[in-house]
Amino acid sequence: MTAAELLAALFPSGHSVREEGGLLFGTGPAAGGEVAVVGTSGGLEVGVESALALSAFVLEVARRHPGRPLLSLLDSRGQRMSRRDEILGLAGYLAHLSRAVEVTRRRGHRVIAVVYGEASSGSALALGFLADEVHAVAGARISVMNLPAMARVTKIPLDRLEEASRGSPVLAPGLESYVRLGGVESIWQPPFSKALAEALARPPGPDRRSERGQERGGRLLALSVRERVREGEP
Amino acid sequence: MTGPARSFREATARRRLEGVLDPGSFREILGPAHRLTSPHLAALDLPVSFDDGAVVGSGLLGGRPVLAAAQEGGFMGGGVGEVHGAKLAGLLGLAERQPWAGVLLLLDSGGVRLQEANAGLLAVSEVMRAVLSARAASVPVVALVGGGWGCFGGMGIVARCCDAIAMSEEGRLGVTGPDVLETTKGVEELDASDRAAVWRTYGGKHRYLLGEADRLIEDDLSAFREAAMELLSARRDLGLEELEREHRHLGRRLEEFGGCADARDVWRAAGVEDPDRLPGLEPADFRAAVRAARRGDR
Amino acid sequence: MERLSFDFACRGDPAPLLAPILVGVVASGNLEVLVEGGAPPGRCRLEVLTSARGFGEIWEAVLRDFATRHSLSGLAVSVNDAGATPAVVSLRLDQAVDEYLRRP
Amino acid sequence: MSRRWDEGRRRRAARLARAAAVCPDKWVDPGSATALLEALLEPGDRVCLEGDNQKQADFLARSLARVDPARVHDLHLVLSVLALPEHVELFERGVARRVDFSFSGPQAVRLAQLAGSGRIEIGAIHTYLELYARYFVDLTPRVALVAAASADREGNLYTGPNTEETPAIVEATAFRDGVVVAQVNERAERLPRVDIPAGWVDFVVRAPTPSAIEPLFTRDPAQVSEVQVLMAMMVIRGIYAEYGVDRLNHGIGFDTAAIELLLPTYAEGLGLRGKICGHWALNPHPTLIPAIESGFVRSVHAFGSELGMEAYVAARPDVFFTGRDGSLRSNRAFCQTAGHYACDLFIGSSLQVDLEGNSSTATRSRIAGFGGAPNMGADARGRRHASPSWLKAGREARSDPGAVPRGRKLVVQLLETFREHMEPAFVERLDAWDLAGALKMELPPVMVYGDDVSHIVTEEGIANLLLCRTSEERAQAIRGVAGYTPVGRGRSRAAVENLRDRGILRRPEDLGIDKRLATRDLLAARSVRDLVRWSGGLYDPPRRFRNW
Repeated sequence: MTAAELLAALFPSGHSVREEGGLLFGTGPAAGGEVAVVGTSGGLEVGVESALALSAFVLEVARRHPGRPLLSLLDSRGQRMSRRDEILGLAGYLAHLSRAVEVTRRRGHRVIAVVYGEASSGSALALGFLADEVHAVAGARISVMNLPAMARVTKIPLDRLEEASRGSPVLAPGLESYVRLGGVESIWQPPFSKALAEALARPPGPDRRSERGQERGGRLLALSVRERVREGEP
Repeated sequence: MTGPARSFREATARRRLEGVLDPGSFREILGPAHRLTSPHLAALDLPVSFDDGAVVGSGLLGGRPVLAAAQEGGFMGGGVGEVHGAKLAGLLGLAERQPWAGVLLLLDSGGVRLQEANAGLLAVSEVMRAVLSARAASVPVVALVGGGWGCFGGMGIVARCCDAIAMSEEGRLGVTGPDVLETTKGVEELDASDRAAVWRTYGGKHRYLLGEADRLIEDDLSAFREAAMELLSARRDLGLEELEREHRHLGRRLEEFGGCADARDVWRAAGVEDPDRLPGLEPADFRAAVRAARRGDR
Repeated sequence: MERLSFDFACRGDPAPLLAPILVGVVASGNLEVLVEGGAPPGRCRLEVLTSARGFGEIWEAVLRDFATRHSLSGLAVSVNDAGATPAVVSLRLDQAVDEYLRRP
Repeated sequence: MSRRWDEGRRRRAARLARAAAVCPDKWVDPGSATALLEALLEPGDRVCLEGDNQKQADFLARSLARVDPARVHDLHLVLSVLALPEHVELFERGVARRVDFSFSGPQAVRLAQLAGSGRIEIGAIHTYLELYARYFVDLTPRVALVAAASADREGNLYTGPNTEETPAIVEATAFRDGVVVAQVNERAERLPRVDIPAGWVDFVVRAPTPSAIEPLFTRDPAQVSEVQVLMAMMVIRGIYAEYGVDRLNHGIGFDTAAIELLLPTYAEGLGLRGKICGHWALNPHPTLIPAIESGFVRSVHAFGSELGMEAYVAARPDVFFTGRDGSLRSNRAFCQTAGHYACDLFIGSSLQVDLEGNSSTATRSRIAGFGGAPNMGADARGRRHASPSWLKAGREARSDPGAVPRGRKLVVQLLETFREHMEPAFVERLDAWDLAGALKMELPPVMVYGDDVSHIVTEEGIANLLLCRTSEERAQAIRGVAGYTPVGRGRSRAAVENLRDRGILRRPEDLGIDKRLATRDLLAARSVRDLVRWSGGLYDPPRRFRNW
């Protein structure tokens, strides 16, 4: 699904979202008023400039439009991999974006993310996964790394990885895995405008992804370990 | 002369915690006897560790009660898996429940543990949110980076989400690590075996000069301990004004150094005389040499 | 991975029941050793999970010598091994027991 | 009928006449190097292509690999280290057919394959000294292709710190009517010093890139293990202190690096400064810096140099042999001689040791060769001067108190009982036998013969083979330090206890060593950065060894 198709489905009555060099900025109308839209398109790999531009938009929403919900739309293959980005401190730019989203949320903005293309690594962490709720549309792809590359890096034979990934949401790349692990709340069904309205209507809450992972049988330890540590169990 | 008495880099995660906290004060939470090993590694017929490479607990730092976590870089490169990440996130959750003086994160990690890829990515995300949540609850979170694996991938972002970072010159911080960069973009982008270039790009000195690391210290447990004590008192407000200030800082960095292809060019552009001598300087001399050029407190 | 279990008879008074100790790291060619009290008096239980298959006899010999060197009565020793040589295994076992018993 | 006595000179003149057509001047254009070699060489010629342990005449090797095999073929290559891909290429292209060498390093596997398929004839595998010796007897080169740092207009050569074996090769070639071609990194108006006079050199070519040199002797202290620290403690206490070893050579490896790094700490604590490790036949190991700085080391003569050590060596002329220009003067032939005759101890590691104490680095699929270790790791039967260490070892080795007194060199094998991946280091039968069988070699390639070995040190203890009186005793002593290997587990407990009572076998506790102290904290330097600090910033390590 392209950004334009998604936007048209989200905002059937029209929107003002611009797509510039793989970045999405703008607003669209929703039930309770305007929604700020920020995101990436075309699988954009997020480097220092894009991260700063995304942060600028998010901070602007927080400063100028108190309470306006933030919708982040994600199609990104990950962070941009280059020596220049690392020299300039990409970790800091992505962390800045993360903090911007977090502070916006804490100032009372609802934050919803929708993965409509790819999502991976650095950009997923900084933009998408910080939302109150992460949703996806059918056909979206979320992964850390494809299996052949994983086989090379881990030196585990590919056939063994393929076998292990069968039925294992922990290893198998793809959307279904993230749903089972609790990382993706739901896969939206059309009409998306309705799905968006419902998401915006729900009250915000703490990070419930490990609960979801437990309920859906994808992550059987994360929740209990987290809770036991939070209780300070010796 | 001899080397530093107690190297942070050489110590295991447990020894690092013992060396940074007040002697004998560390109390481990959910320790190794619980045998919370990774089922995902076992499924791949790989060795497991009783603590899954993450040691978490409480202790005293200069008499003040703190929480602390240390990643064991020796085990799976400090990679974050389901249990490992849940321990870190749980500790940060505990931070919000009592009046702790802060949380120390002794990070030593290549990022997501690939053998638990999806669960690892989510775990890193949960740790990130837990760091920001603790900070929002006014609990300072300080990252100490000086292990052999450095701090890469999502954990590099986590480190920069903290209030402050102390690094040794041997410490490294980044998102895409040198090996991944070389593998995906070719040796022309970065020769991972050229360690001088690797440290110029990711090392503590460069990070300090850019203002990303708040302290640049010796590879010594006592130095990390002192830095941690100071930085706990240097809490940063996680608010809009602070972020807007940071935004200007990051914007200026791109204007000033966006055209630099190598960290040496950054140093020169920042006004360092004779940048080639920076890598050879000891931390104290280095700090003095870059006092004027350092792109200040973020 | 291969799992090996041993249960040796040990002389001497049973070791005190103290907090468990973990020594070492599961890195290539290395291992971690967890020492806990609470095994039956007169016995020492050892559990090994190793990535190097087919060395059960060597493990038995190394662990038997270890049990002879120390009074391990009442101790449970658990090992996660990533292909350590007997030299490293012996060194780590000695460190772990030493640390368990010599705590303040 | 009068015989002509100057065939060699005539052939040399003919070669030079052919070459003059291509290169009228002593300085050769790099683009003409291959043409020069085609003009100089004749089929079947014996050619020495300088390939030292470190320095490589790589440009000339590349130029030789490009000659037309129709014109130049069936060469007999003599060189000490067959390390470059171009060396192997010469045989694959038929330019060369036969080789006499010493060490093959990175090409060990390809060499075994070529030898197995008959594409290469191996004359013999030598030790360094043997090979240099044969340059002066029956393997004298017709043409030598050597490498130097710089040359002046006349063709005087400056080798820089890596003189290595250039003098030996040029001496053998130039004084027996051979032709000497040198590649240099640069042409200089004035040389810092003359290492080879112009009169011995026929052609000089400036290589487009400097000759390759690898930092083969740099060991990062960060990689020294606790077990290696333990073994180093045993060596210092049980051998160096015991015999008062003051003149020695160390093989290369982390085991011996650990010893070097323990001198300023552990040995200092035992009060051994001034008593042990004063004089060395050794490359400038960076790990020796702390021992030099703390006053252990009085002199070092070097086989070759080491990258990054230039400024440090130049600043320590009281320790190292240096030229008037201040830089190191190394000489592999002399240093090998020094190691053989003037050192009381050699210590090195090995891959395999059998029950007679024979050691080998050969495996079935590799022809690694010998290098210089056997020159050092052999009793010098021609030695006549005495030293306390040599006399004591001799006394221990003598079973008949009435025999004529003579000394013994200490030859120590230092190795862990298991290598990586649980490969046992102690074996009933060396893999060298299989290699010899597969390649129809006349001898299995043994690095150090058992009857030359005085001690074997493992993490289990020290076996003093000098004190063993029968082959059965020797075998039990070796089993006694072989730990949990099949060889070790085949020991007789009673026999081993008896050997221990007699001091033939000594465990760490017998030496008064507390194993718990065997940690990396004992190392004088734990990183390359520490070495730089010890050197006062003079050591400039290659980039790959840095983490700053």
